Amino acid sequence: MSSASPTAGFLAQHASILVFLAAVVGALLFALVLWAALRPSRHSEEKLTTYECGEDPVGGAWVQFNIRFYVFALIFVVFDVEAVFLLPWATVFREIGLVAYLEGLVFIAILVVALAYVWRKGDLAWVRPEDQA
Amino acid sequence: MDAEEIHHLLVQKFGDAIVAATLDAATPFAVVAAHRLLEVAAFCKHDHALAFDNLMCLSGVDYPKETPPRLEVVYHLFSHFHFQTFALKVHLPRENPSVASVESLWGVANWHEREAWDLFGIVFTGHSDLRRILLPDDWQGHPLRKDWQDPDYYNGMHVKPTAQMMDRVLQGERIGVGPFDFTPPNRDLEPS
Amino acid sequence: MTSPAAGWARDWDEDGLDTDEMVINMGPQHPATHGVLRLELRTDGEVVRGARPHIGYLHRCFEKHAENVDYPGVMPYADRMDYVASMGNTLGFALTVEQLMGIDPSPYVQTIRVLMAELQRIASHAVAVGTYTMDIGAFTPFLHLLRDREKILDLFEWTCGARLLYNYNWVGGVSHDLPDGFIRAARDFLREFDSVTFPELLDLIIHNKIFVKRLANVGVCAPELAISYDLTGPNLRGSGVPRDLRKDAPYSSYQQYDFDVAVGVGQYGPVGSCFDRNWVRVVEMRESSKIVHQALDRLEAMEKADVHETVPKRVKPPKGEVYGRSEAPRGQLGFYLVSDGGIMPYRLKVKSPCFTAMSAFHHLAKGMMIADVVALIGSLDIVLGEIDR
Amino acid sequence: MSGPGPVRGLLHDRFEDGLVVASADQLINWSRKNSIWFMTFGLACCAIEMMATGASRYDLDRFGIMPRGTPRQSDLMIVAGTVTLKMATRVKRLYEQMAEPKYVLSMGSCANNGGPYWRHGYHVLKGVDEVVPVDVYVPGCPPRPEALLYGLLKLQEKIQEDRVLRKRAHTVGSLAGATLDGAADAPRETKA
Repeated sequence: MSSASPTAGFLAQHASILVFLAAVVGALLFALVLWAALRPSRHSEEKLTTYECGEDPVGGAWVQFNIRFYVFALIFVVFDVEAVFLLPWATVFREIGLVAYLEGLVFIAILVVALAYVWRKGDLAWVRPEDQA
Repeated sequence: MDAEEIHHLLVQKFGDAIVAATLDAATPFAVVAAHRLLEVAAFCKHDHALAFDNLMCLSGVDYPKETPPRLEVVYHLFSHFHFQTFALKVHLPRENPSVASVESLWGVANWHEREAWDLFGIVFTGHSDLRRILLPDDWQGHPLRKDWQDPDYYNGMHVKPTAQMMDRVLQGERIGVGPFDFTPPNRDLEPS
Repeated sequence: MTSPAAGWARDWDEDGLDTDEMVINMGPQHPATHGVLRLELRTDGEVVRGARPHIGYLHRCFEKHAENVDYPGVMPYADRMDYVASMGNTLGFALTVEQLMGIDPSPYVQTIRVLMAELQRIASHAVAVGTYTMDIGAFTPFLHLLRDREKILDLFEWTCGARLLYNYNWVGGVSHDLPDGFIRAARDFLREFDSVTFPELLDLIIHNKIFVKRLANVGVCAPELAISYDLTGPNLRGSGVPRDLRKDAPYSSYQQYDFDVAVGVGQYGPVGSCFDRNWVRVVEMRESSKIVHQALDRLEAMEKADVHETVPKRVKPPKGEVYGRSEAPRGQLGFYLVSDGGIMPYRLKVKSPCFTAMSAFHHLAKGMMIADVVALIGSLDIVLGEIDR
Repeated sequence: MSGPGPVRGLLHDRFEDGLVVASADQLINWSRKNSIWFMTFGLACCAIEMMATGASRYDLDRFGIMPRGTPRQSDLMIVAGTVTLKMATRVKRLYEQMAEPKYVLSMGSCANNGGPYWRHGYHVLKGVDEVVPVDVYVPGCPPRPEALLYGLLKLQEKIQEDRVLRKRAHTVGSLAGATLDGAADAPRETKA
């Protein structure tokens, strides 16, 4: 790392990312604001009714869903977080030597065991066979 | 087996329940007493010689001018096994007609009977879910009866045919006489 | 197969937690319901516990019109019942009235009627399979099949001036004779259909792995259920019952043509699945092209006759009643005609094959997933104009 | 359910005529004109012709016209087919649920005025303009794909003429909510 004050190099290194972010946010805001100003809006209660193919919705949507859908969400979060940890590791694992590489593999192995457990327990089936009948 | 044998078999089994029959018509049929219909239909289905396992068509027909005025329900039966067809008819009075439902014998009768109830007003006793099938649920009257009059409005919309352009002109309405406004629909009126 | 973990002790009993069922409307305006059909689905998560079809959104009072319009006037309304295959409707109605009046059209007219009915069957099945693949998710077959269907519509338009609703079959004859050069144009279409379109359709869509796996054991309909609910046509033949009116009770000289009846064999799963019904429709397209080939040969051998020869000046059938049946592309179309000797039918009841197919819907849809309900509707190939009449 | 309110928008209907505003209007209208998304609202035979128009021979995509499933994402409602009385309330609700600016194209003589079902159709709505304000009527039964394309081009001309930023003197039809307040409930008479 250069001996100059850390902030000088910092901005230079990350200038491209900042410009990119600014461009993206700018374009987005420009588009939204322009159309918010231009589009006509016309309020009517019937427009706010829920669209259900032209029919009156029967019963509410806030119902007690089957519990296994919640289990699905948990499984997704687990493997999503795993991906978050693996990405920075994957970008630098060549420089950080063999030990770090093996640690990464151990991390993955643990999660493979978790996947096998969930698979065997049958929580991955979207529709349980006994519900099908 | 052709129509005569089927008719003979039915008369032999049910005697007076078979009121009349016309066997020389393009599609021969036998008229059955309304209160004994379910037995005759069950016999037609389960008997091995007849084996009418398929109800092709169930239709209501309105005869106001016959003496006595009647509503008819016609069952066209078909047998996949013997590949033969026959028709049963039932005569019903025009005021609150009702007959036993044959839904237990042929599943398709459920919808056919709902349609006969919807368009003719024939009540099928023992039907699992007798609702209107084609018309909206809050519709008054049974349109396919011969004495049906179109209502003027159905919740705010014209039912009777609206006046034709011709009639409105004859009543003095000025249609298509001009002066016509040629400016495109929304250009400003002052010369810009 | 039961889930392997079934044996493990479950700490909580999944069924102990009561789950509510949600009522979803697959309503009149829905891309997958092939028209204005409303399905009230009671679903538990993804599985449909109960389905209640609501029809009547396109009830156009055909039977009331039939009682107030004379016989030739009823023909355009018959066209508009099953608007995807209108040649089939008008042929059925014309045959019914001819049976009552005892008219027997000339062999030339009968051959033209068979030719037109079979071309219409190819066009109708092309729309059926095209929209079905679009329901399942593949968009390009829809474009290919509709492009080929346009060629058939050109032939119809050349003959009788209309693309979709033709008023072509009159009582006792047909409205226009075939223009000269029609036979050569029809042969060109058939050559291209047999050599390119049909093999392509079979390889790319019907035996396509995704298509097979998606449909193989979905919506299985047992033959007894099919007969009890009076499914007819491709829906019945898909369940393995070889019943085809063109073979069993030939009308309009169908007995002179040799073609075989396509019956579902369930090569990828149980007989009577969505795949079988669709497969029967596709094989029927090839059978129809075989019939058209023979009809064209027969027409070339025949010398031209006047198509209005047996068309009566005033259609007044004698007093009486008749139930005429014919094999429309969607199934067995029945016309129960009661005549009181006047120029207007006294009562005309239409038994529509899609109406009865739809009446079996709540049986077939129980226990299905919502996505498979869409596959089931497509495989029954319903047209709402015919259901609601 | 109270009727739709007045049309409001930040820059909408604010400016006097001028070069900048007029060219801005042209740009906005040009972009709206070439990206009409119609709601797949096939009712009857016209739906099959609408499908054929959308397919490869009479392609709609070259005009930027693309089918959408829900009213939320569509600007145009093509009423293709016979509107029955049971369906009419749904048509009204679907029209209300569409986002502004919204247009209606009535395809086929059934949607225009009841068509062949006008005289004896007790369940047929005599013209969709009894429930929704219509911008373009396409005659025919069913109209040929070329006729539908011509109707869509006419609609594009109408959109091109719209006044988005410029003050709106008086306009007719349902252009971008241009209908005067409350007219959507009684679309028959369009006030001068």
